[in-house]
Amino acid sequence: MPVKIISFGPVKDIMGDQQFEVKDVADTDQLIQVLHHQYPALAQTPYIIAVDKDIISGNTLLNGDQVVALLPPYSGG
Amino acid sequence: MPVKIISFGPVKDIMGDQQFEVKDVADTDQLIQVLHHQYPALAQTPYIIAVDKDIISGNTLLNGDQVVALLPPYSGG
Amino acid sequence: MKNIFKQGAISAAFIAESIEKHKSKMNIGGHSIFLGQVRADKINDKEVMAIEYSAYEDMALEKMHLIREGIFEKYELTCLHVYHSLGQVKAGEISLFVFASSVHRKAAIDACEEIVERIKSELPVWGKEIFDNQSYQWKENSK
Amino acid sequence: MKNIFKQGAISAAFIAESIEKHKSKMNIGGHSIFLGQVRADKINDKEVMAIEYSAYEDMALEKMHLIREGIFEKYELTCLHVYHSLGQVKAGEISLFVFASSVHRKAAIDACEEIVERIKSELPVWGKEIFDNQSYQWKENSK
Repeated sequence: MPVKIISFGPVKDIMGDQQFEVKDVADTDQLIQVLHHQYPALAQTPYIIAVDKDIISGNTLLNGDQVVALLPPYSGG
Repeated sequence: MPVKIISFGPVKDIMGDQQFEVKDVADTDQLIQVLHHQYPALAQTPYIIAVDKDIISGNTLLNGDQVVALLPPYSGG
Repeated sequence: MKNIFKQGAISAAFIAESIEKHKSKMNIGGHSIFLGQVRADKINDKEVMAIEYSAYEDMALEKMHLIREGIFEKYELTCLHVYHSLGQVKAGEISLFVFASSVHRKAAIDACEEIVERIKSELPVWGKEIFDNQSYQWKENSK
Repeated sequence: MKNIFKQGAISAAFIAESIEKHKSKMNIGGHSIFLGQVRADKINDKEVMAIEYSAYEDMALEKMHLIREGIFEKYELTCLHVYHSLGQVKAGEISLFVFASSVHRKAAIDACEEIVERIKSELPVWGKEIFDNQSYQWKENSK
């Protein structure tokens, strides 16, 4: 099952505006590896990860159909 | 030299709306005695005293031409 | 000396105008505003309909000037405005408007809070709570 | 879930309207308002002309809902309103409007301050500082 990837702020500058899907990743660590390979600049930018709007604090299983968001440091207000 | 007396809030309710002058008082303690004699209800109401807009903390000499204000607890805002 | 007193309630339109004026101050990052609103408190079955404010104006303005100076020394403010009603202000209407602005939010927020406390405890102003049956009592500020 | 986002700047007229609406809530004694204004910061000789805000809206609204619940549990508020801009807000314009009201002033003041801090640190919102030469940089919130 594919997971949907969305990104914001400076991370979106790196990954581009389009939403896209990644197939065949078992967990977030594996997903990050795939993304860093595709977008080397990601390694230089700080971000945290939310799976279905919940911020994760460690490697998290992806059983598909989830939305994974890459969130750089917030700067609202 | 006479001193001018002004009052506010609940103290004004007791002393009435008019400003008035008191003659022949040497200091604030003496003035208070005169006022309490004239307005016995004053003894039951809390207030502090300002001489020429400065709050006094003890008996203060009155050399005339001053404005003595009787200030009940503030309740602005 | 700046006059802080306004006859009657402080209108939302006046507050909006004050906010609007700060558009041109482009170094401001945060505004902290406090508004005091007259409550229709029920006291012994009578309801407060309005508060009538009076003040020892000369002394209050001098005192406010000193408070301003102290606040500007303590906090890095861009500007500071204070307005207090005199005369009748109906329940639901605004009688105090404190408006502090600064480059970074913390100064404005802390200054605004301190000014409100100092206004309540240091300005010779009195509020007379007028009940719906026309009787009244003198307001007492809670700490 | 309440939407807090507004396209573009928050106008003084909108703020006035919000204040005006609270006239009928006669148990309110104090309002504490925070307004975030876009600064024309100078960074390496370029001046910030505007900030363009974007957000992970769904997540931000869920988070804001939780913040609201936490604040209402902690403070005795009468009401609480929060508005945050999305899209471009020019320097001098307002991008954040927090409005807390309570019977006694302390709750409104403390709640307003806490909400502002939590909005800045917990809401997935990003500000892009757009310079007068059309280049940009991503804003970083100071603590």
